[in-house]
Amino acid sequence: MKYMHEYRQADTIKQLADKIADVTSQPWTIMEVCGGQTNAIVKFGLQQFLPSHIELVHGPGCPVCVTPVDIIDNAIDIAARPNVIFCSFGDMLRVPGSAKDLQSVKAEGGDIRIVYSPMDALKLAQKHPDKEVVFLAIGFETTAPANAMAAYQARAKGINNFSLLTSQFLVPPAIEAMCQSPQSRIQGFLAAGHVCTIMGYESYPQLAEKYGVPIVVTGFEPLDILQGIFLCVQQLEQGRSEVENQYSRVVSQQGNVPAQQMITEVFECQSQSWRGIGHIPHSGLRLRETFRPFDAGQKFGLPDRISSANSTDDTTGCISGEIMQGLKKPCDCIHFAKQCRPESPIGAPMVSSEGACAAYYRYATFNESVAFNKRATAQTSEKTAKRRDQ
Amino acid sequence: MKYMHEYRQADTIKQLADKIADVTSQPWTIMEVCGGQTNAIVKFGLQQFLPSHIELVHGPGCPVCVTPVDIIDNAIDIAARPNVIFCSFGDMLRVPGSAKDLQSVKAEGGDIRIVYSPMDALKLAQKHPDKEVVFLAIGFETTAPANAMAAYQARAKGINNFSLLTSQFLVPPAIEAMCQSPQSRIQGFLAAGHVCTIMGYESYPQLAEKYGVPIVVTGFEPLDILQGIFLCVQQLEQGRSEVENQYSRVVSQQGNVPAQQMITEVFECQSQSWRGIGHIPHSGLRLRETFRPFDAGQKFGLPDRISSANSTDDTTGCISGEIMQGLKKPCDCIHFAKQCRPESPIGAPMVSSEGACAAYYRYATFNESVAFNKRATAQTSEKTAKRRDQ
Amino acid sequence: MCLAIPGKIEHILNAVPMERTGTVSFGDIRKEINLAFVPEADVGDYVIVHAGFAISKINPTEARKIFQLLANDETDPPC
Amino acid sequence: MCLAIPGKIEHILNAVPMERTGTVSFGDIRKEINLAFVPEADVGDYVIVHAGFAISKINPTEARKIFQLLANDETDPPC
Amino acid sequence: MTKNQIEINPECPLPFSANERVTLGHGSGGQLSHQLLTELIYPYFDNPILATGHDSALLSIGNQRLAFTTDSFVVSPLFFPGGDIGKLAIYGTVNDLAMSGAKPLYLSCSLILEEGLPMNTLSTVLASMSHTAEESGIKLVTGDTKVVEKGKGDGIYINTSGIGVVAHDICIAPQQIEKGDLIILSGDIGRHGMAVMAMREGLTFDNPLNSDCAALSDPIQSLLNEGIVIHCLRDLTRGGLATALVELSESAEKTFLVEETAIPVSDAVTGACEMLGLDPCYVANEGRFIAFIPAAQAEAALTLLRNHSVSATSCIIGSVDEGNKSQVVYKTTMGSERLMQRLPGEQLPRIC
Amino acid sequence: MTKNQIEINPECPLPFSANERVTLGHGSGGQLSHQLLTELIYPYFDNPILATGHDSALLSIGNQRLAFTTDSFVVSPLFFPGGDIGKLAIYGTVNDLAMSGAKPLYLSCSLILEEGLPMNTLSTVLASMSHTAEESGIKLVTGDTKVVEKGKGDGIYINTSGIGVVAHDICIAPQQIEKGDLIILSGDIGRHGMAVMAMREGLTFDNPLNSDCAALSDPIQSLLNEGIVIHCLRDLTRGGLATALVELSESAEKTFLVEETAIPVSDAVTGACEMLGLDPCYVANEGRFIAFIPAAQAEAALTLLRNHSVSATSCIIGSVDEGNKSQVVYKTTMGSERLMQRLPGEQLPRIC
Ligand code: SF4
Ligand code: SF4
Ligand SMILES: [Mg+2]
Ligand SMILES: [Mg+2]
Ligand SMILES: [Mg+2]
Ligand SMILES: [Mg+2]
Ligand SMILES: [Mg+2]
Ligand SMILES: [Mg+2]
Ligand SMILES: [Mg+2]
Ligand SMILES: [Mg+2]
Ligand SMILES: [Mg+2]
Ligand SMILES: [Mg+2]
Repeated sequence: MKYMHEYRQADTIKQLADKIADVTSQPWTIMEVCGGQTNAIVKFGLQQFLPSHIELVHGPGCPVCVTPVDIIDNAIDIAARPNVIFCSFGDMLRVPGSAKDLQSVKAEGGDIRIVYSPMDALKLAQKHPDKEVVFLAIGFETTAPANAMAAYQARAKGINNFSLLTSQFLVPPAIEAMCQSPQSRIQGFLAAGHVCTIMGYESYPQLAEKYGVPIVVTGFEPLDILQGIFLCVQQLEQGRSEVENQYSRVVSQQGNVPAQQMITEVFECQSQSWRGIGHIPHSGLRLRETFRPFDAGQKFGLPDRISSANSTDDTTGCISGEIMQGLKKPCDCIHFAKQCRPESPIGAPMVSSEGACAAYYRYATFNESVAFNKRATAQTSEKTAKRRDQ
Repeated sequence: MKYMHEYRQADTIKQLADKIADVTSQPWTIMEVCGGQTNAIVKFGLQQFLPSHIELVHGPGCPVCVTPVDIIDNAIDIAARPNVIFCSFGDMLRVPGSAKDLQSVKAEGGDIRIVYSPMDALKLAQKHPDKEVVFLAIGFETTAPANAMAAYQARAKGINNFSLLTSQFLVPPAIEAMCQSPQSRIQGFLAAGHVCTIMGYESYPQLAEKYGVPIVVTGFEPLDILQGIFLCVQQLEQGRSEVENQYSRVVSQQGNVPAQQMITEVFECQSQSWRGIGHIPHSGLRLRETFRPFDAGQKFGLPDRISSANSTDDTTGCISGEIMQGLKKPCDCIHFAKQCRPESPIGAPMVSSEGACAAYYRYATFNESVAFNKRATAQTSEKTAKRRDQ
Repeated sequence: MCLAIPGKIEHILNAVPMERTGTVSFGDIRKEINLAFVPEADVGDYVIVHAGFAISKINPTEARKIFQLLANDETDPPC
Repeated sequence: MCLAIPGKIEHILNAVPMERTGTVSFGDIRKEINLAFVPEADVGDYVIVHAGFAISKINPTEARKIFQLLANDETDPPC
Repeated sequence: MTKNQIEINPECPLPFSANERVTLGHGSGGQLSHQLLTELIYPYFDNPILATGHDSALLSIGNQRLAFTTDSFVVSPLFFPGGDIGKLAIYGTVNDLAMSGAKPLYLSCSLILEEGLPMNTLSTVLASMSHTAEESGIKLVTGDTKVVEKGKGDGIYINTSGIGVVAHDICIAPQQIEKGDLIILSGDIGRHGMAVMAMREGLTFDNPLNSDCAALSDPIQSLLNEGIVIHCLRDLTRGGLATALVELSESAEKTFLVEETAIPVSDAVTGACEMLGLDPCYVANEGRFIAFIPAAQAEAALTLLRNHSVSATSCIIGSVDEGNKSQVVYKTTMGSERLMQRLPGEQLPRIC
Repeated sequence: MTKNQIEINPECPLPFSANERVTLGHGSGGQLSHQLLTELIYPYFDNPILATGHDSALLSIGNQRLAFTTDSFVVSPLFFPGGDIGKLAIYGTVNDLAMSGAKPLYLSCSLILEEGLPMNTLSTVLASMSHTAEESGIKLVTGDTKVVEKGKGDGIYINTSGIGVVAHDICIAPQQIEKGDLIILSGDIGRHGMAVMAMREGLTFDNPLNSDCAALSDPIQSLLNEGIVIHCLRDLTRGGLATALVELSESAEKTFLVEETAIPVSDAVTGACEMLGLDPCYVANEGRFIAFIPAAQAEAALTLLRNHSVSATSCIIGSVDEGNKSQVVYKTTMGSERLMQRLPGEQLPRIC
């Protein structure tokens, strides 16, 4: 596929790996904010192309992971009602709420459908006028325009049996919160390319400057990520802390203006609770007054837990919050690969394929010290291994 | 079972068969009005105990058989609606409406439940307050009190999601209609014991007298039926036309007064169309004004076809009307056991086990002329066969 | 018409007149039956049951008559 | 964040601005995609698609840059 | 009625029409099932082994004679007095093998689970299957598990297929039925169907009415071991005694005579049937069979059968008449006679 | 990541709790299915034949070696590009027999029909089964049909069980896998799962994406006839290539090395997988297998396989490493390496 497979070729990957190795003189800790990048890093084994003293830590950029338990509980409450068709993106079904998950509501008879787009949920509402169709509108800035469009069209077409249960997050306030943390080990950021596709990156220079961190807007293909790392390391080595755009084929400085307008038309900013992390001011979106009839929480008379509750208190021992702030790794969690596994997650990051814990579990690298020395069929691995040992 | 098996013993049956043979000097044609009796006659092979010149003809006393197509069509209309639980006695599911039957509505997804009692339907309404529960209240006088009680309790308890689609018939007007028919061959009637259990038999003497026919209120066990026939033949042989009560262990002259009061409280008399037969004045019951909120036809805005349409025009060639008036036998129908069979009925009498056609099909006697002469294991059949040949 | 079978009242479950019910046994089986229309029937009585309702009490004296009649016939043949 | 992949606009199916949709091909497959947020993108253009919406047009010139950079590196090693 | 001779002449009156749909009646084991099989299914799989329409297929592989059978079990409720779906799934296949005179050896088990099924329920059913398989001397050697979405199943559906060896050289088949054979019924009828239906209808019993479900292989093996020349066997399942008799009379092209007085029916089954307007001869059984035995060996067969608790009340219910007319003549307690027919469609509780 | 060594140590972490329920994931063919089998089902049926966990049970009856297998088919939609549930039901069982090195002979077929199923649909599926059985050289010899109420099925569920003869004396089993064996994959992966999912998601294709469903017995018989010493075979069904590899590495207690570049995936499957966030290695196939062949015979095997259209693009995708560590090492196109895991639960389209 064009604009995809050319960014996954061994030769160019190797060239960039060489460039990174060449430019790196000391240990650096870099966070890729976005779960999509985490997934790519682990799936494609990109760490293996990096010098051993570059540490990647995985950020909170997975909406499945950061949606508060309270919202899951509201979703479960609504989805269990007899007259409701509850629509969600697939991964949300297995995220544990305080007592159970949406999957079990479905197993108990709730009508829960997996959709590919918010517009598919809206179509269901048109098709089933006798049912209340509720869409669990999770997402970052990338998904916000799509969610907004569903509400906008519902209002425009008078599809009043449709509503959104929103769980919308904004990335820059989260980056700032992490920068402010005294424990933070993060020396540079790969900013999420698709968030910036919508929002542009005009808000980043002040962050880079204020906290002295390089920020590189980065894409999702292996070559993108390695280039993002390269640019970031280059800045670090050179003592710079600027904003660079690795993903210029997709992202412009000002972002997607029509999409931003749609977000502004439908949503307004609010303080937002992030699962495992806590409240971050101005880091969420909620429906504007004019769109309240399409607010599922309001329609079903549910408490607006989103802004009231602080849901950091996970009693399960899940350390997802620390992982998503770059303070710990999945393997530091006592539950990892024991009680907590993709088929029986304790925390949300074990659910989504973008969650750091699931990514680590699924695409685990094997014990290199044993396996790398006794390869039988290896063809291209000698050079790579050599590179890695430099 | 007490009051049941003692009426099915070979010895007493034989005694009564002898008495009937002794009292019969010439051919007589007698109608058992009730489908339950038809079923018993065929199931137990009672014709074999009668002299060959006594002919039993089978009356219209099967509510499944006489419910007009229009009501089936209304039932189908309601049962197909998404928010309805439609309740019926079992046999009604396979009665052909003008285009299909309730069974196919069920197969297409209609929520249709078979119940044993109208009260079971009422319970379903209490259990599913978010659904409209509709009961197809078919029946003669026997079932009317039960149907009435369901409506009465629904009103008393405010169960407003419950309603009845009524198809209620009264027997005496039908008997009178048959007596008035110039083609009628019926010389005596076995009146339906369970109808009389409710209504008593005070209305019969005037019929017996006016049309010169003996009327014997008769039970349902083999011995009851044979005794009813005996009493009827005895009257015919003696030139009497009176009302006698064979079923005195259950039926009193005045009937069941509390049950009659319940009928009167809930229902009022109306002209009624009988499938295959046509309109008979004062031969039906409908909900009174005060119970109209529990009338399904009204609730669902259906045309009151019951009193407006004349649904005798069966274009299928089904002769059920003539059969139920004693003018023809099932085997006179060109469809019988060919296109029309219990698993694919053309007319209603092939559906209900009380319908004459189904009874004939299911409990068909084999070709006696062949089989009776070459019995191998017969033990008691010699005497019976001898008796039958007398 | 309509299927109705004899059963014996074993217990009264609800004595409220319009809601009167009881356990009725049929051979070896039992079912809760509405007794609102047979206020005179009590535990031990046999009733005829149709569509979940007892519609009549069975009169044992009347029930015996046919057998007495036939028994008499037996000892004294009619022909 | 969030899964988004490149595809090529094959047809415009609906040109009403707020309801703009088109057929987008991804390798060998095609799907109807909402184009309301990429009014500038037309048949033949590549777009990035997320949750059923095109969220950006791909700039081919920018896309080539990294390969040009690496090609230059190749001929002129940095060390 | 006796004057108007009824010739029931089934002449394929129902080619399935364009918009015809499957109904519950097509699964009743009666006439509609028969029609679905003979008119739709068999024509697609035209081979002589299938065409025998026997409980099991008889296969010759090398020098081995094997019996092979399959059944899916879809009972609701899953647990009923005297059994559960797991037991049925084992017994059903063991019995189909036994009815071919085979010794049951190996079983496959395929589960279709409905999303949301409590694991405890599954566990209980599996425990029951395990216990029943052991007790029946059959080994479960291969399996499969599928899960279907909520609302596309009914808790658990189980398929079992079974393989048995035929270690004797008697041919047990409808075609072996001969004039003069006596028909043995292995016990009272209707327990299984009424136990299940009574649960649904809220009937309670003085003495619990238990399903008759049981393995029938031991009594059959006894007959074979003692040299009884079994002409035919059939377990009575869906469609009941009547349907089994009618089917065999058709396959055998023989007239059977059956006596109502000889057919044992418990008081509980009688009562429940009268109440719901059903005929016990059409009610399902899961642990009863009929055997066609030459008259000379019938007493010996009865004695052997009565030694097994599962067939302790075996009795002769009729005989095979001469002539080639496929019919079952049923003589009532009162001495009258009529023909038995297949169950037409579904057996529904009736009220009027 | 390379610094924090991840030891994935499955230690029965999930005894089923009291109110646990069956989920769709338990039927995915992945980790949850595995767990259901090993922790709940196998313990109830503790016998060595079942415990081999092979595609078919291997039975010795008299002097005959037989393979016996069962599968239920619950696909929705019933018809999809390149196939239908009837085809799947034949191929699935034929293939499980073939994977044991058996020649497929006899089939049972048990239908669970949902009330309301159009007869035409049934008829079309039966015709497809009939045609497919004939083409695959297997005879349908026994069957069963049940009908369930509307809303308790999904049109048609089909169970087939199969019997085959094992006419050679090679032991084909995971335990035979040896260091140095090459792993042959019989064609491109992911077609079946994506053809079905694409229909549900409304994706259309330039070139129609057809299911790969096909009978695999002929190529396997060719290998056997030509004296290839097959160590192990496995058809790739639910859970895909990855799950099959992981399962075999566990049964064999061997390390496998697999090269992403060697695994053929069509453009259509790649595109659909990228769009829905799926990995082709976990997508279901219905006409693909992997074979473990001694390196010396691999070229000969490839040549034979490539003579059959169903395995015309067979290729070597990896090899068996030394050591007893059960793991599958996957080398990406870029040269990096990671471990393959089982599909955890259900494969859901993801968006973020
Ligand atoms: S492994 Fe599980 S419990 Fe531990 S941090 Fe990750 S999601 Fe939470
Ligand atoms: S046999 Fe059928 S068509 Fe003929 S009268 Fe009876 S019900 Fe009507
Ligand atoms: Mg059988
Ligand atoms: Mg079978
Ligand atoms: Mg069977
Ligand atoms: Mg399987
Ligand atoms: Mg269900
Ligand atoms: Mg397999
Ligand atoms: Mg299998
Ligand atoms: Mg299989
Ligand atoms: Mg069967
Ligand atoms: Mg369905």
